[in-house]
Amino acid sequence: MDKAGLLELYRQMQLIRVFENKSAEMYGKAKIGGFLHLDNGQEAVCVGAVSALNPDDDLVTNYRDHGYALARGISARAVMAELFGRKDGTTGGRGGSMHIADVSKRFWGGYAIVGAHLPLAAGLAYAAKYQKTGRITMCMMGDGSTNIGTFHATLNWAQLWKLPIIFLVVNNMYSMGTPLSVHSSVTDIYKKADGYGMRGMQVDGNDVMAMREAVCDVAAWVRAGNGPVLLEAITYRHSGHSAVDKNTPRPADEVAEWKSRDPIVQFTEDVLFNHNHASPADLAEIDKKIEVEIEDSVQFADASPMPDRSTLYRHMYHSPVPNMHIDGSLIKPPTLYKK
Amino acid sequence: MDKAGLLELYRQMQLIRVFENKSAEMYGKAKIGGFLHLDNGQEAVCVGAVSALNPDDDLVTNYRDHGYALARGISARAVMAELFGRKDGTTGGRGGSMHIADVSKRFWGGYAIVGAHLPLAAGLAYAAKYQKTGRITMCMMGDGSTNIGTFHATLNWAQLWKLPIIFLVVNNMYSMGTPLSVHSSVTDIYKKADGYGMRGMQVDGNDVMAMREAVCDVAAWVRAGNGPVLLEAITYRHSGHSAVDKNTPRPADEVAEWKSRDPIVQFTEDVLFNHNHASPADLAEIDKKIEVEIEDSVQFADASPMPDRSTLYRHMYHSPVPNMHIDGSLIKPPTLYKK
Amino acid sequence: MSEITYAQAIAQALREEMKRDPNVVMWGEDIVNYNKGGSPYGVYRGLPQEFPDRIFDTPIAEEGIIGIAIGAAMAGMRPIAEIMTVNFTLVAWDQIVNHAAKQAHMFNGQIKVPMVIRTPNGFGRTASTHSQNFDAWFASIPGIKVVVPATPADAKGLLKSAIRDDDPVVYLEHLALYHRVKGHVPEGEHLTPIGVADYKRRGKDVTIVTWGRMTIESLKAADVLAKDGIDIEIVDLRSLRPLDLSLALESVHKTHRVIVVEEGWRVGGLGAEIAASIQELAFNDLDAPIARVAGLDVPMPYAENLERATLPFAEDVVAACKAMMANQY
Amino acid sequence: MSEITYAQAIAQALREEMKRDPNVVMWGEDIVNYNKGGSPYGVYRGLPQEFPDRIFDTPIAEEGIIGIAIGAAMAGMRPIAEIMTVNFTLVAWDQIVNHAAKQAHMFNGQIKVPMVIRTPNGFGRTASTHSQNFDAWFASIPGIKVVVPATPADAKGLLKSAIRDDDPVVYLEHLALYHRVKGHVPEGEHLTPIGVADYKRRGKDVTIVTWGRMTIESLKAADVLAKDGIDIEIVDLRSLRPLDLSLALESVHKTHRVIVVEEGWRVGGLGAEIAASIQELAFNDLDAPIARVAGLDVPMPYAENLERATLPFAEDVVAACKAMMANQY
Ligand SMILES: Cc1ncc(C[n+]2csc(CCOP(=O)(O)OP(=O)(O)O)c2C)c(N)n1
Ligand SMILES: Cc1ncc(C[n+]2csc(CCOP(=O)(O)OP(=O)(O)O)c2C)c(N)n1
Ligand SMILES: [Mg+2]
Ligand SMILES: [Mg+2]
Repeated sequence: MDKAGLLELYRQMQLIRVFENKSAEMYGKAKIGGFLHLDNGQEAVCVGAVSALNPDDDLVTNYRDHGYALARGISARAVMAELFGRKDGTTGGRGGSMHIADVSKRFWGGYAIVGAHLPLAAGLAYAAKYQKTGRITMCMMGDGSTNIGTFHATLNWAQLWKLPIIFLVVNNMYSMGTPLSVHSSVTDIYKKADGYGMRGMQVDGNDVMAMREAVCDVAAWVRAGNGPVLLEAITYRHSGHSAVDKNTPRPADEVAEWKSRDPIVQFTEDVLFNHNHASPADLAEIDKKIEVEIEDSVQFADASPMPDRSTLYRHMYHSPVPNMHIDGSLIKPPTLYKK
Repeated sequence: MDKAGLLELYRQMQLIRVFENKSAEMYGKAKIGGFLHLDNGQEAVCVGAVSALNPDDDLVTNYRDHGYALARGISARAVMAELFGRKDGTTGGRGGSMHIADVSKRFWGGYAIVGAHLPLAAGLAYAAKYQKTGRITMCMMGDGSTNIGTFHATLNWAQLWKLPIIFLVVNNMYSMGTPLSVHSSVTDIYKKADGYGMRGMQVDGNDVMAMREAVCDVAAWVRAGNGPVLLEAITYRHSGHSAVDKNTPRPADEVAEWKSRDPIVQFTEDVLFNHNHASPADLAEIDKKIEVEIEDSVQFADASPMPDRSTLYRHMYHSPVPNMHIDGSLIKPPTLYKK
Repeated sequence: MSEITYAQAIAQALREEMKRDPNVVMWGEDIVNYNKGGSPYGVYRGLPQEFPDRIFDTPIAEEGIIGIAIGAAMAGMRPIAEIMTVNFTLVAWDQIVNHAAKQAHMFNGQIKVPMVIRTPNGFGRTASTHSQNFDAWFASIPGIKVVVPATPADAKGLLKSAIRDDDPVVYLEHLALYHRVKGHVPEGEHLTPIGVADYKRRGKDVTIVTWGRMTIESLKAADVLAKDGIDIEIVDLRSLRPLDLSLALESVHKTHRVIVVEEGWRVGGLGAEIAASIQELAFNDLDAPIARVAGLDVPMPYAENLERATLPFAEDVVAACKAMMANQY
Repeated sequence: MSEITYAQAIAQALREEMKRDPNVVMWGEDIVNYNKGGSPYGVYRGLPQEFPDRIFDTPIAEEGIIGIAIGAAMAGMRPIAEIMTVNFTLVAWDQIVNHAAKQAHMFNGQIKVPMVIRTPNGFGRTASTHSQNFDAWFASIPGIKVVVPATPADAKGLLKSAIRDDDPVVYLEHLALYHRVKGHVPEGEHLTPIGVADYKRRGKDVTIVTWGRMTIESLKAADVLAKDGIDIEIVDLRSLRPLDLSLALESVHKTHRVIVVEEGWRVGGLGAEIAASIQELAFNDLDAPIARVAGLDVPMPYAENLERATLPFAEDVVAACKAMMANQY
């Protein structure tokens, strides 16, 4: 990979990091509501995985979705405006943090019901196969999402029909506050592939180069028609499950160890500096642009209006129908007949 | 095993066979309604498995339940009366063929929603563990039931909590009309245990001795606190999925091959006769008693009254409540206030 | 134009739409290999052979049947997800409520889910987990559409409309109607609009608001009642969401009496919604309280007599109409 | 007797019942290890430490949480299955409808399922899949009981009754009430009977029939309306199944006007059932059509203004009461 490519990986990871720090800050200021699940510590997974695919491959993710969205090239402005619940957000303020989507980029959205997006992703993969588009699907989920029924139903099916899909499990060792070994009988998640006769693989999710390579590898395999793959990326989130989780007890040495393996620092030192691909000055320049971009995104989001009340029912249905009982009353309410 | 024991295995298998033939006949006469799933060809699984357990171990099964019920010692009378939908049936005509139960025998019933009884069975196993009763649970299902979400949720959980339970998959190679390889990515079902780090095992379900031995083996292991086991019994049903299925195409040689491996004939010849455990006369005597028992069960069922209309709401709730809105109106309907 | 069955009407719609649009595919349990094929009930015999690459048997996993159809629909296909009986939709309830129904709105119109969930209501000595009716629940989910044909003509016309609709449509068939109800069905292009009710009988004494199998039972009741000089008007809603009450309101303005007839449980049934809406919109038209005929609120027993007692039939409609005509308020 | 919160009242009931009966166990997602423990919302801090062998974190698998509780209950335990929010019950919908609810009746009384499903209703900028209310669906399921406390006293009393009840009870809490609503709660043995409604305010002009959070909102509305000389009576149903309409009927006999107030979707809401039943049972008492205040029939948007617009609050009750008093029929 050339210098520009490497710097782009850096830029994306750093963008995600700074974006997440800013959104945490905005959450503290009550500019953002509901749940806010940050990607801090997991940037290498997002960037490594997404960069390894074609830009028109289909992406589907769980609610921890900002990182993938930014890596796919959705603007910080649009994501931040969505977090603010504004008109110019990715879904016009409808979905919020957990449901970032830009279908023009084949980023089909974040999903908030654990495991429920897996069949949807398999459906996209089926369509690609049926329509012979050559696209593959990548479906992201957490370790905690591998115990629910839809996981099983989807993996069996995907393997049966040899669907072109990568199931990417981001194993950050916790499902909210529940440690991996408390929620899953098998703690090497990639081994769950065995129950489906599926190819399984594990990768260091804090190493962006390894991550990228692994996805390149399995993507080629999947694209060649070999069927699905279960890819497990081992990583760790630096903060709580969501912005309201400040207290889940995690062993201090565990946290320290993982922070010492910060994916951005690691990449910077082990790859960029060590092999003289970039200088601190190169990065400082990038960092500065990112700061500007993120500040701008906040201003953009703040300036964006609330969605108009009159749009509340818009898009609930695409095909119009007569006499739509759309808002609990009739569109053409009959006159009240009086005797 | 002594002669009496062996003859008892024979008696139970033959009882099931004759019972099933009779119920098919009664279905043809419209004495029985709804669905009727027969155990013909699978008698060795029922008898081998149930006989290997303690009489107070917990049993939970899918809707193909007559064989297990009879093997557990529920009378042919009570089962037949249930098929007839009568007051003296196992559930007083409430459940019919798919829901035979006798809780006094810790036979917790047949369940008709595929896979949905698995968590219930795990719950019974959890209670046994919590209450330290020493009981284990055996939960029966078909090959087609291993692809649905509850299978996954339950097996992971059972392994995590090391629940005392045997998941017995009766692999008869078809899920209704859908062949195994069309519905399951892994066709050696016991290998699905790998995805849970669970012990898995396969056994010839047409060999009642092997079946019994396998269940004895895993039951001891489970009872010793080692956690659950996934046991796959390979077998074949002689007739269609249910009494209305007369036409699912199955390869003629496949059917012939399996019929030639009839579990009762096999046991009779290979074990009873070959090793001189019993003579044809011994069996003829048993057969005669069974004929009488089954004829009697039909007469009993036919004589049993329909459940009384007045019992319709009975047992819908165990704890009484005031003002019960039990039948769509109030138990103590208020007077209609007139102005 | 000869008469065909309700099942044949469904088959006609499927065949025509599959021929018209290669993006229409269909999957479900045991619709190809079981028994004689063409659904477990032989609704569309031969169709799987005609479209071998587009009609599939699936694993038993309703969450997959529906969820994978949602995903395929998002990508521009028009999948038909068949659920063997409506009871099994419960296994996929989250997929229906939280996904099929939410995609278009939550993603602000970026996503379309043009799919059909075909599944039969019904009963037949199959006991409590296999003899349910969730019409009311489906009808209360914002984001989906729900249609329930009662006649072969509507079965065909609504299915064709449902397949072409850009929204997820739940299409509720009925085991009791498949092979027993016959009627004239226009050949070829015949589209029944979604969201438009239909008079199935004109009359002057009592308005019956109903749908699905109970439309057929109400028609039987009408014949009996006519002999007693009671002339009922039957409004077949056909669509439950959107819910077109305009004909019901027009009718009650004439008859001043309404009975809502439904197959499912009474408590929380859609009959309640209809009664609540009518009393609100046509309060002064009513000469009597709106009555409801419905299934009894109890798990369905297997026994023949108890099953019969639990379900509503024509005789219950007759009794309710007579009671209403006899009462003074 | 000091005031405690709704959450504290729940904790009190749990602690007392777990002390009383060793068969009471509880499991759910992230109720032990997450954040500061004692449920994700800190409802019962410290309790998992008090009963380490009886309160467990589970995998994310609602079908297991509820299904395994059903099985344990069948064997004589009294499990409490906690579902993090009511939205996730959809994943286990089959277990609730086809299993918890059917066991006792279908097996002819041989099986008991003495379990409690505890789960909060609620919202809070969590968008459409996380801000739903299924009260009406729960209430329509024969075989389960459904309670929805509005006050700390009822929260404690109904939970204790639910745990001791021999039937499956769905106990619906509310995120918006946990730490915000306070009230006097009798210490120790305090049982609120299941299936008995309660007047939360006496008045003469309009009868409000409601439950849960909307009881609290209605009480706020009452204060506002009182200033305008409108005196409302508030019937808090407390139980949705069995549904005790006796107080509502008694009240309408006095006021002749009814408004049903609920948080969930209007179409097919329980308000419809209540309105349909009241017009049937007290037709001649009514001076005006029964009105309904409810959530709007649309997937819940995340944006603050749209979320607010979609949900019913005190102001909506006020507006509905004023409109009803102003209208002539
Ligand atoms: C069906 C369902 N149950 C519960 C939840 C609540 N919930 C949201 S995220 C989460 C933990 C998921 O953990 P994991 O899959 O490991 O992903 P991570 O957050 O670690 O990225 C839970 C329990 C939910 N959203 N959906
Ligand atoms: C959730 C659900 N989906 C579909 C069905 C319909 N159904 C009943 S039995 C069956 C096949 C089950 O096959 P298998 O598990 O192999 O058991 P077998 O009948 O062969 O003993 C199907 C599809 C059902 N009862 N429940
Ligand atoms: Mg995780
Ligand atoms: Mg099978």
